[in-house]
Amino acid sequence: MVLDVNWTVKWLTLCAQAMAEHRLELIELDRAIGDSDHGENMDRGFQAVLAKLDEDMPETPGAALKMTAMTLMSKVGGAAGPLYGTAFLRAATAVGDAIEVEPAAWAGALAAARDGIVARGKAEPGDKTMVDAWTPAVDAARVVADGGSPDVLDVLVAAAEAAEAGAVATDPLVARKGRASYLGERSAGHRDPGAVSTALILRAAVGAAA
Amino acid sequence: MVLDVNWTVKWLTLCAQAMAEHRLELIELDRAIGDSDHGENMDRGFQAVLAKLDEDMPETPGAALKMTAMTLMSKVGGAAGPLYGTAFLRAATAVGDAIEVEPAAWAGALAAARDGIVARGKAEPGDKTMVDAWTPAVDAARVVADGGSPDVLDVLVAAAEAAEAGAVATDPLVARKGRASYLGERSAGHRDPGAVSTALILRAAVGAAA
Amino acid sequence: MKKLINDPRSVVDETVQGFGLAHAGLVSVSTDPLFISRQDVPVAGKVGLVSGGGSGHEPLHAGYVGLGMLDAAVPGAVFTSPTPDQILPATLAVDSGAGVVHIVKNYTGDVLNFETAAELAEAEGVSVRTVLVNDDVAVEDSLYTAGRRGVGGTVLVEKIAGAAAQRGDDLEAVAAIAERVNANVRTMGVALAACTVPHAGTPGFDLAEDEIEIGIGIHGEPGRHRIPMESADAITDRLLGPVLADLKVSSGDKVLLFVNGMGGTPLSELYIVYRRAAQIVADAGATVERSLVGNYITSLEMQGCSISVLRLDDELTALWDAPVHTAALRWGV
Amino acid sequence: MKKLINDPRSVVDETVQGFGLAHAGLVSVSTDPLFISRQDVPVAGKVGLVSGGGSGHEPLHAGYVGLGMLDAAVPGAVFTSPTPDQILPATLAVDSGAGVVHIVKNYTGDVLNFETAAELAEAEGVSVRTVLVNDDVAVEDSLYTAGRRGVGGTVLVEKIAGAAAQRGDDLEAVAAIAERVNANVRTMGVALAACTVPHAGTPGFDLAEDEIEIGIGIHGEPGRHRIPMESADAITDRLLGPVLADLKVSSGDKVLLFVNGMGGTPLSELYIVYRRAAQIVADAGATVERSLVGNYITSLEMQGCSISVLRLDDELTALWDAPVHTAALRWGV
Ligand SMILES: Nc1ncnc2c1ncn2[C@@H]1O[C@H](COP(=O)(O)OP(=O)(O)O)[C@@H](O)[C@H]1O
Ligand SMILES: Nc1ncnc2c1ncn2[C@@H]1O[C@H](COP(=O)(O)OP(=O)(O)O)[C@@H](O)[C@H]1O
Ligand SMILES: [Mg+2]
Ligand SMILES: [Mg+2]
Ligand SMILES: [Mg+2]
Ligand SMILES: [Mg+2]
Repeated sequence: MVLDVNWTVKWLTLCAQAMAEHRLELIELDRAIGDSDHGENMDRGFQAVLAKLDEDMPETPGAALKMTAMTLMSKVGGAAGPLYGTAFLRAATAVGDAIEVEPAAWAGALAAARDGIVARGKAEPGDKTMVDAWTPAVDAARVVADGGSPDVLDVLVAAAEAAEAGAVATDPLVARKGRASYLGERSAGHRDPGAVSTALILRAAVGAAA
Repeated sequence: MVLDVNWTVKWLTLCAQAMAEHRLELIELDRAIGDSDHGENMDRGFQAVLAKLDEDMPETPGAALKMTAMTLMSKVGGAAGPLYGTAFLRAATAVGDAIEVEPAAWAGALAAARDGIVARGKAEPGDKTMVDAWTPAVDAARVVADGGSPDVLDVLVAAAEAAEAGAVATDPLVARKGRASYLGERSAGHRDPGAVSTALILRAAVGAAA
Repeated sequence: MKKLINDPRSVVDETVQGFGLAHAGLVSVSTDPLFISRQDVPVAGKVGLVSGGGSGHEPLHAGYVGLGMLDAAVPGAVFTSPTPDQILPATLAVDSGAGVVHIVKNYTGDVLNFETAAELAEAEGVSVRTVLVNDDVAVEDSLYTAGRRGVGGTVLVEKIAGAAAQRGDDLEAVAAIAERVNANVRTMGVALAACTVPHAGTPGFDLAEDEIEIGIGIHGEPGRHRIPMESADAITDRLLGPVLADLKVSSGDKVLLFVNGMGGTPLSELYIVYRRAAQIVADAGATVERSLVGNYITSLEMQGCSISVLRLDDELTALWDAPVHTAALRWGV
Repeated sequence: MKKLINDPRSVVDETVQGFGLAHAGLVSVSTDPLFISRQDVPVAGKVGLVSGGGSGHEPLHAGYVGLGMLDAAVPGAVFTSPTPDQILPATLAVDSGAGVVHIVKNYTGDVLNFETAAELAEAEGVSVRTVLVNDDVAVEDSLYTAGRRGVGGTVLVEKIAGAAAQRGDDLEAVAAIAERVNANVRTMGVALAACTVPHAGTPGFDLAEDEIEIGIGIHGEPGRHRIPMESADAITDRLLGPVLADLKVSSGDKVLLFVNGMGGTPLSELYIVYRRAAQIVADAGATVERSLVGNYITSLEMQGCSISVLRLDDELTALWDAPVHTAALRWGV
C-alpha cells in the first residue's frame, strides 16, 4: 500500500460519500451548539470536489490536495471552509510534487494541516473545535511514523482512531472558539461538529487504503 | 311582573354576565367561520354598558335601551357593534318614554330591533346571521303577545326559546352575509356566533323577569 | 400563545403609543378616541384621506399616515373595525373644508361603522365620499354575499389616492382616482400557518404540517380551499392565475406587481414568489413597471403571502411615483 | 417544515434573482459568483462599501445596496458566510481606485472568508480596510472566546459609513466612521420561537410554550439563557438593561433607538417593545433623537426582537439623516 494519486482520489471520493451520509448528523450536532449548517456546508464542498475530479484528474497527491483546498475554500463558506481549505493547502505544500507520499511525510502533512488550522483560527486544544480532533491525530500519526519501518496504513489508522477519540472528548468541553462559544456553559454536553467531520475525513483516508 | 326600568337594568346586567361567561364560546364559534373576535367584542361592549349604568341610572326602559345602543355602537366595533346598536336604538324608539312596557309593545320593540338589523345589514332569513335568531324570536313573541291577556314572561320565554332554536338552525346553512360568507360551502356545519349572542341576550331577558 | 405583549386588552393602545413615540415628528396620536393623524392636519385646501379598520395588519393603516398618503388612520381592536366615535373625530380633524375621502375595506363591520361616521360627519357639514376596496378574487359568488374583501389593493389605493389629494385634486377627483385603482387591482392570498389573535389565545385555524390555505383574507380567518403543500412556484401560479384572469391582463399591459407578506414569512421567501410572479406576468406579455415586495398589509404573525396586480396607466404610475413620507412607505422626500 | 420555497438548495439563488427583478433599476446581480451591486459601480472617486454574510437575514445585506449605503452585498448560503471567490470580485467591481471598506460581522466564518478576500484584493492592488461589527452584549467573557457577535448594529454601521462614503470621505475616514459607530452601539436580542434553516428542516432550537431564549444571535442558534415567558415590558427591561450599562449611557446622551424584528414577529409587537424602551431611555436621562422600528436584520421567520442603542453625536446624526436609496431603507431621495 502506498499513498499515491489513486489513493488520494479514492480518499476524496470516500470523504464526499461520508459527508453525504453524515450530512444530517453533522447538521444535528451543529444545531445543538451552532447554526445547523455544518453538514450542509461539508456536503456541498465535497460534492464540488467530486465534480472537479470528474472534470480533471490530478496527477499527484499534492495536486489533488491543492485542488481540494481551493474547492473547499470557494464552496464551503462559514468557518469550516477557510479552515479546511487552509488545512488541505498546507498538506499539499507539505507533500510537494511527490508521486508517492512516505509515512513520515504523511505525518508531516497532517501536522502542517493542523498548524494551518491553528494559524487561521487561533484555537487551542481544549477550545472545543476541530483542533481537538486534529491534534491527537497528528500526535498519533507521528508516533507510528517515527517507529521502526512503519506501515502507512498503520499511520492512517492511528490518526483516524485518535481523531475519533478526540471528537468524543469534546463532549464535556465548554467552547471558547467558534459559534458554540456564544453559548458559554451551555455548550458543554455536546460534540463539536467540526471535530466529527475531521474524524470522518481521517477515517475515509483509512478506507481508501484498505 | 312588568317590564319597567328595574327589569331593563337587570336584563342588561345579566347580558353583561352572559357575555363574560360565554366569551370564549363565542370566540370559538367565530374562530371557526370568522375572525375570532365576536366574544371579545360583545364582552367589551356589555362591560361598557355596565360601567355606564354605574355612572348614571336611567329612568325609563327606553332611556336604558338608548344608552345601551349608543354604548354598543361606540365600544363593540366590527359588524356586531352597529347591528346591535341599531337594534337597541330601534327598540328604544319603539318603547318611547313608557314607564312600563306592555307585552304587545315589547313584541313590537323586538320587531323594530330586528327590522333595524335587516335595514343595516341587508341579510335575509337563511343567510346564517343573527337575523336567523331574531326573526323566529319576533314571530314567537308576537304570537304570544297577540293571544288573550298575555303574560309578559311568556312573551320573553317564547322569544328566547325561538332565538335559541333559530341559532341551532343556522348550523347547516351556508353563509351569504358577514365574514362567514367568504368561506362558501365551508361555512356549513358551524353555528353562527351572532345568532348565539342574540339567543343569550333574549335568554337574559327571561332571567331578569324571573 | 407567546407574544411580545403585556395584556391582550392593551395591545392596540400600547402599539399606537409606541408608534406615536417612534414617529413623533411625523404623526400625532389622539388617545381617546384613538386615532393617528398627520402632524399638520388639517392641510389647508387639501382633501382629507381617512382609512382604518381592525388592528393586526400593521403597518396598515397608521404606517401610511403622512405626506402624500393618509391624513388619519383609525385603528379598531385586533381584527375588529373601529367605531363611529373614533372615525368621526378623525374625519373632523382632517377636514380643511375640501372634504374627506373614507377608504374602507369591504367588510360588513368596516362598512357599517364608516357609514355611520360619514352620516354624522355630513350632519356636521363635512362632505364625505366613501370608496370601498374589494380586490380579493378568492371570494367567489360575490354577488350573492357580502362581496369581495378589501385586501392587498388597499395599500395601493391609499398611496395613489393620497398622491392625488396631495397634488390638489378635489373631493370628487380623489374619490374617482381611488375608485380607478380599486377597479384595476386584484389580489389573492395563501397561508402556510395561521395567526393567533391575542384575546383569543389560539390560532385562527389549524393546519396540518403538509397543508396550506388558499384564498385567505387578512383576518386570520380560514380560506376558501385547503390543499396539500406545494412548491413556491406552484403556489404562485395558483394565486396569480385567478388574479390575471379576473383583471383580464393582456399583452401590452403595464402593471404594478405587489408581493405582500402576511407578517410571519421571511422576506427571502417573498422574493422567491416575486421571481416566479414576474416570470408569469412577462409570459402574459405584460410589463412590470413598478414593484413592491414586503410586509405591507399583514395578519399578525401569519405565514403566507398575497399577490396583487394593479393595471397602470400613465397617471396612476405618476401618482405612484409621487413623493410619499410615511412610517412604512417613503420616497422622493 | 413549510416554506415558500422550491428547493432548499436553490433558496439563495432564487431569492437573489427575485430581488434583482424587483429592484432592477437599483441593483445589478452577478449570478456566478453571486453578489449584488449598485447599478452604477464603481462610483468615480467614492470609497466602495462591501458587506456580506450568510443569507437568511433579509433585508440585510442586499436590501442595503444603493446610494448612500452599500456598493455591494455578498450573500452566502443560509447562515453560512460567503466565500472569497464571491467577496473578491465584488470588491474589485466596486473599487473606483479610492479603496474599499469591508464591513464584517464578527463571526469566525465571516472574518476568515473576508480576510482571505481582502488579502487577494490587496494583491490585485485594491486597498481594503476591514471593520468588524461586534455589538452583541449577550456574549460574555468575550475576551476569551470568539468575541462579541455582530448583530443589529450592523445596519447602523452600514447606513452611516455609507453616508460618509457618499459624501466623499476617503478610505481611512470611512473606516474610522464605521469604527466609531461600532464603538457606540450595543444590542441584545430575544427569541420566542426558533427558525428553521431550509436545508436542516427542523428548528434551530426547541422552546416550550412558556419559554423564551435571551441573548440570541441572528443565526437561529440557541441563546445564552432560557427563562420562562414574561411580559413585553419585562423582556424589554431585560434586554435594554445590559445594553445601556455596557454602553454607559448617561444623562444628556443622545441616542438612536432601534427595535428590530427577527422576521416572524408582528410589527405591532415591536412597537409595544419600542414604547417601553423609549420610556427606559428617557428615565436614564437620555434623549431618543432618532428611531428605527421594523424587520431590518432577521433570522428567517424567528419570532423575537433585538434592541440596539447607538450613542449619537452631531456628525453621526447628520450622516444618519443623509439621503439613502436602497430597497429597504430610503429617505431624502
Ligand atoms: N477558531 C476556530 N478554530 C478551529 N476550528 C473552528 C474555529 N471556529 C469554528 N471552528 C470549527 O468549525 C466548525 C463549524 O463549522 P461550520 O458550521 O461549517 O461553520 P459556521 O460556524 O460558520 O457555521 C466548528 O464545529 C469547529 O470545529
Ligand atoms: N349583514 C349582516 N346582517 C346581519 N348580521 C350580520 C351581518 N354580518 C354579520 N352579521 C352578524 O355578525 C356576527 C359577527 O360579529 P363580529 O364577529 O362581532 O363582527 P365581525 O364579523 O366584524 O368580526 C355574525 O356572526 C353575524 O351574526
Ligand atoms: Mg455552523
Ligand atoms: Mg368576528
Ligand atoms: Mg372582526
Ligand atoms: Mg454557519
